[in-house]
Amino acid sequence: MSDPREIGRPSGSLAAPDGILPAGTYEPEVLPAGLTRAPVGVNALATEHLIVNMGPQHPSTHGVLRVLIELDGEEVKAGEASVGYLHRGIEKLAESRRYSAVGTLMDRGDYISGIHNEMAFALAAEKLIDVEAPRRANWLRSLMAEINRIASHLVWYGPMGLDTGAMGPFLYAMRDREVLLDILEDVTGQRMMFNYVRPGGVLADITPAAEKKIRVFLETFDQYLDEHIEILAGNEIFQARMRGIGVIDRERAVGFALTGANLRASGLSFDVRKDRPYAAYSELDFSIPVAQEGDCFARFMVRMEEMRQSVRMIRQCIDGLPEGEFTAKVPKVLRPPAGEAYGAVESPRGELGVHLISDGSDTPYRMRYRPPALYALQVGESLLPGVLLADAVVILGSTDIVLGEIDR
Amino acid sequence: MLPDVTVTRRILDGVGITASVEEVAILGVVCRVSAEQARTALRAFRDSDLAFTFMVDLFGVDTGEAIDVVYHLRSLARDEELFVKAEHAYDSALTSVWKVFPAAHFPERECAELFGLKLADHPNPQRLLTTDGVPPLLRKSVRLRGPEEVRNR
Amino acid sequence: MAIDKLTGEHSLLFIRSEQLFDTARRKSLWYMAFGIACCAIEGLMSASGPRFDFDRHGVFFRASPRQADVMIVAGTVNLKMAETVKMLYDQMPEPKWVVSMGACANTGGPFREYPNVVLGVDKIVPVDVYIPGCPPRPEAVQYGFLQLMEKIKAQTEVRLAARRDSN
Amino acid sequence: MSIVQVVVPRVLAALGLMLLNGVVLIYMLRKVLGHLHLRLGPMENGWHGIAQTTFDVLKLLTKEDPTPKAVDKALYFIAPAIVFVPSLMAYAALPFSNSVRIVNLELGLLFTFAVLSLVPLGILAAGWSSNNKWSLLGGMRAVGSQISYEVPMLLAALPVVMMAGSMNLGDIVRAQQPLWFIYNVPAFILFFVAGLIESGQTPFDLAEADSELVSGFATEYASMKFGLLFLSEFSNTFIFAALTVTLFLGGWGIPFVPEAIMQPIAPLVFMIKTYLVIYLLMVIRGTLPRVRVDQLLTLGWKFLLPVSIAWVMITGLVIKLGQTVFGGAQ
Repeated sequence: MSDPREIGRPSGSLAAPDGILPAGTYEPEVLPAGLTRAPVGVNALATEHLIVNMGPQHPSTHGVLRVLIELDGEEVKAGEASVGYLHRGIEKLAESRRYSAVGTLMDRGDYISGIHNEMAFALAAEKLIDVEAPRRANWLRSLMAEINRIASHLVWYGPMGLDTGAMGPFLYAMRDREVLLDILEDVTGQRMMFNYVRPGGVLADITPAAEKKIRVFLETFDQYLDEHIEILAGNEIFQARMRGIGVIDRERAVGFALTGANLRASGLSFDVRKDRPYAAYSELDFSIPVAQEGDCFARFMVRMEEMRQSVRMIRQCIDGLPEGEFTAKVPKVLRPPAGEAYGAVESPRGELGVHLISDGSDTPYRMRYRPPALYALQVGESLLPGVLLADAVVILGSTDIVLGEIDR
Repeated sequence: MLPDVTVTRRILDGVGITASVEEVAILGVVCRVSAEQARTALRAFRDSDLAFTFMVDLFGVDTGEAIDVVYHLRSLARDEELFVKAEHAYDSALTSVWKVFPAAHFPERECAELFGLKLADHPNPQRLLTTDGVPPLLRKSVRLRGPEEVRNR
Repeated sequence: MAIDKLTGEHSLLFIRSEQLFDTARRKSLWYMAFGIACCAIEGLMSASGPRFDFDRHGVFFRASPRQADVMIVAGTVNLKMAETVKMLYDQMPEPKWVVSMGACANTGGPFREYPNVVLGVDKIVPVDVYIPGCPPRPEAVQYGFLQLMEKIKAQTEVRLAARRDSN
Repeated sequence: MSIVQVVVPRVLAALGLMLLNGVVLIYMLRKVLGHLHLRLGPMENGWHGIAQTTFDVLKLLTKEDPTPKAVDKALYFIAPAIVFVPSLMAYAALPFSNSVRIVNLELGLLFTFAVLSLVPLGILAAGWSSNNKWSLLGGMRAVGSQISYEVPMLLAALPVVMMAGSMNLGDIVRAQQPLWFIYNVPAFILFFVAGLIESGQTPFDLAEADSELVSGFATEYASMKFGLLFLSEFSNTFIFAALTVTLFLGGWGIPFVPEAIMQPIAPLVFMIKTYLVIYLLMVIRGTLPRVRVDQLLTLGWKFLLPVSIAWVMITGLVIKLGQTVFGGAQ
């Protein structure tokens, strides 16, 4: 057994080798979805399978996911995710909103990481209207995005503890998250729905108070992060619950279009921030944590390590924030020429893309929101057969799904 | 970032599909195939030297005359991206590509449901997001609620 | 008749004992852990976190609707969800209250134009307290709970008024 | 007549003690967990929220008590009682001091174990009769872990019985003067782990695993029936802690303090020790994650059972050797 704190570290032998590509393609004969119900008219000797309905109101479905689980005793025989309990038409509504107002809808998509959602839309819109955000705006975007990423990972980390039965981590995570939300509130004016990143730049400059808070946060968080890792990953029971559970091999990860930390935990180091740099990421020094195991524990450690990298980036951003304008000159009502653009960001859940189609009017003709968690959910669903009920909860938790994003 | 247009066209020719492949400004290389040939084309792209093994996204667009189903492919080996568009008539069948790209499972269900297409060859051809009786919401012909209805709720 | 006068709905005995029980009810509001959307992060997760700590008021979460007194509807209710919300409300034992949290649950919020969204949760279940905001801050949720406590407290006045009317 | 005079006050005393314990323990749990989690716990109702549990109980008493349509009515009604009564009975043999106890049973230890082993029966009844799949799973888990851990727990207590030479809990306490039996560390650890599982404490609270089974066997229970299940859970915790204190931590005694001085304060000492053990349990509850059901069973059958049997043999051997070598007239 390797030291838990070493998994996911970007240094050493675990760093992504060059030959990272999967050997073959993942081509299942049957999709592991859909319930194969137990035969009706069971004879007395045969056991009958129990079909339980996990959700939409269940403590550990992370929102309003519903999973139909077929159980043989404690063992999951099949699982089928049923989504749509939060479908509220963000894509459709965007077609009736002006470009400057779509950000409000995007925030409410993946509600834990609003900055990233707005940024994906702003990037796509900027490509359409051919405007570049000023350098300071780019740095501010990166700064806010990384703060938001830590806040989002903390909302994943806490419930991850709850899923395995530990209550403490959740509340410790909430403590740190409040500090981050304070910073975000100081700059953007809201705790969750920021509408901060606009096409052409950002809404407001950073305030001196926020800067001070960020520095205080940077001083304390490194130690807190070590504690967070220690309290769960250093626990024997937690390791026994996570190691070797829900292994996603590379073929499956690619076949199911997994992105983000889930993909990187399976040994592939695709990261939008490195491979398609946006905002200020081409100027920042950071590394991409990669793990080879592909199990729940690897996903856990990769995310924890990502937080450490985010802290690094926040430090660079706050120290090297360039002078200048925080928004480019863009007209109040945007009327991009007809065309298509795809903008993607690395949200805490993976590649969050916005495919924007314009017909020359002041509202998008079609906006497609690529939900990384939808693809993660499919993998989670495909991993369910054969595990125990308690593992099913852990697997779904470890893929970090947010239902607002899956259903849109 | 952008795959070579001639190579892309040659891959399609190899499986007997004549399709338009062009480089669109801003977006990238877009390849238009017919609805029937979409699955063959996708399989060809996946197994070709370009190795488009990663389906980033699948979604529909209501162009006013038909539904364009867009497959957004990525080649991790060569770091290239390709958009494949297949035009489907309204209420026609959307042939599933989940055997080629397992990731297409949910997005296909969603696309078929929200644009009023039928699913063919799909392991679980049910609605994904809405309940029975909800119209295909993303079609342009389905209107949003008007201000009157919203105000006098 | 005499018994009814002593212990019936308008008797002082009934009203005063109910007052005692109302005190207990308002000081021990267990809410159901049932988050729908964004508001759940603020209203259920942050609110139970160290900074806001609803536990101070005896507001505590239970996972099962059978043991809950309050349902916080935290998020957009759509046609698919509506059935579940109604079912959960029906499963809660009386007396029960509903807090509609955030613009979406109140009126449909920014998504009200979408035909799949229910225009406010009060179309499905009776709502006691509406909390505005998108999302409301945890303080707002706390204030909403205090208002709910006031509302329960005011029950005694209502009963006394009914007693006066009947006499 | 006289038997009524003897029995009724004692049953009432046990009942009162149990209810009081439940109320105090729930308050304590919320406070301890609160402070452990950087919060304060109940604060507003009464001084530092001290009246919180009273309000909770009052509220539960007046809640509607719905009977779901598809439940097995008889079992559904009787199950909380089956859970509640054994944990009430288990108070009978606990020695609070040399004289303060409900009954002086020669086989007190055996009686307590026997009575406590009825609790999972009630939990299974609750889980089965609720006609809820989560409840059923919870009930099954409770019985599964109970069966696996009943034996190791008894075996872990046996070394103490051998050292004290009695199953009377009072005698066991007296035998721990001046040295507490905790020096038999393996037996203590085995007993503690098995007891954690028996009383359904976190890392092993599989029967009502919040994140997996909603509320486990109690999912369909509302109002005071739920209150009873909740109370008896805390009462079981208390009994387990009290047993730990009696068997390993010297019961009411303090080393080298003569009986005469101990006599008036003995119950207080006993309660303080018990609450300290409960505090430890609560800290564990607030920190550790939960094990999986197969890991629990593996731990029970493949580790705890053989080790506890081995330890009984070793302890017996050492005692016998000691008697032979030193020729003690023990």
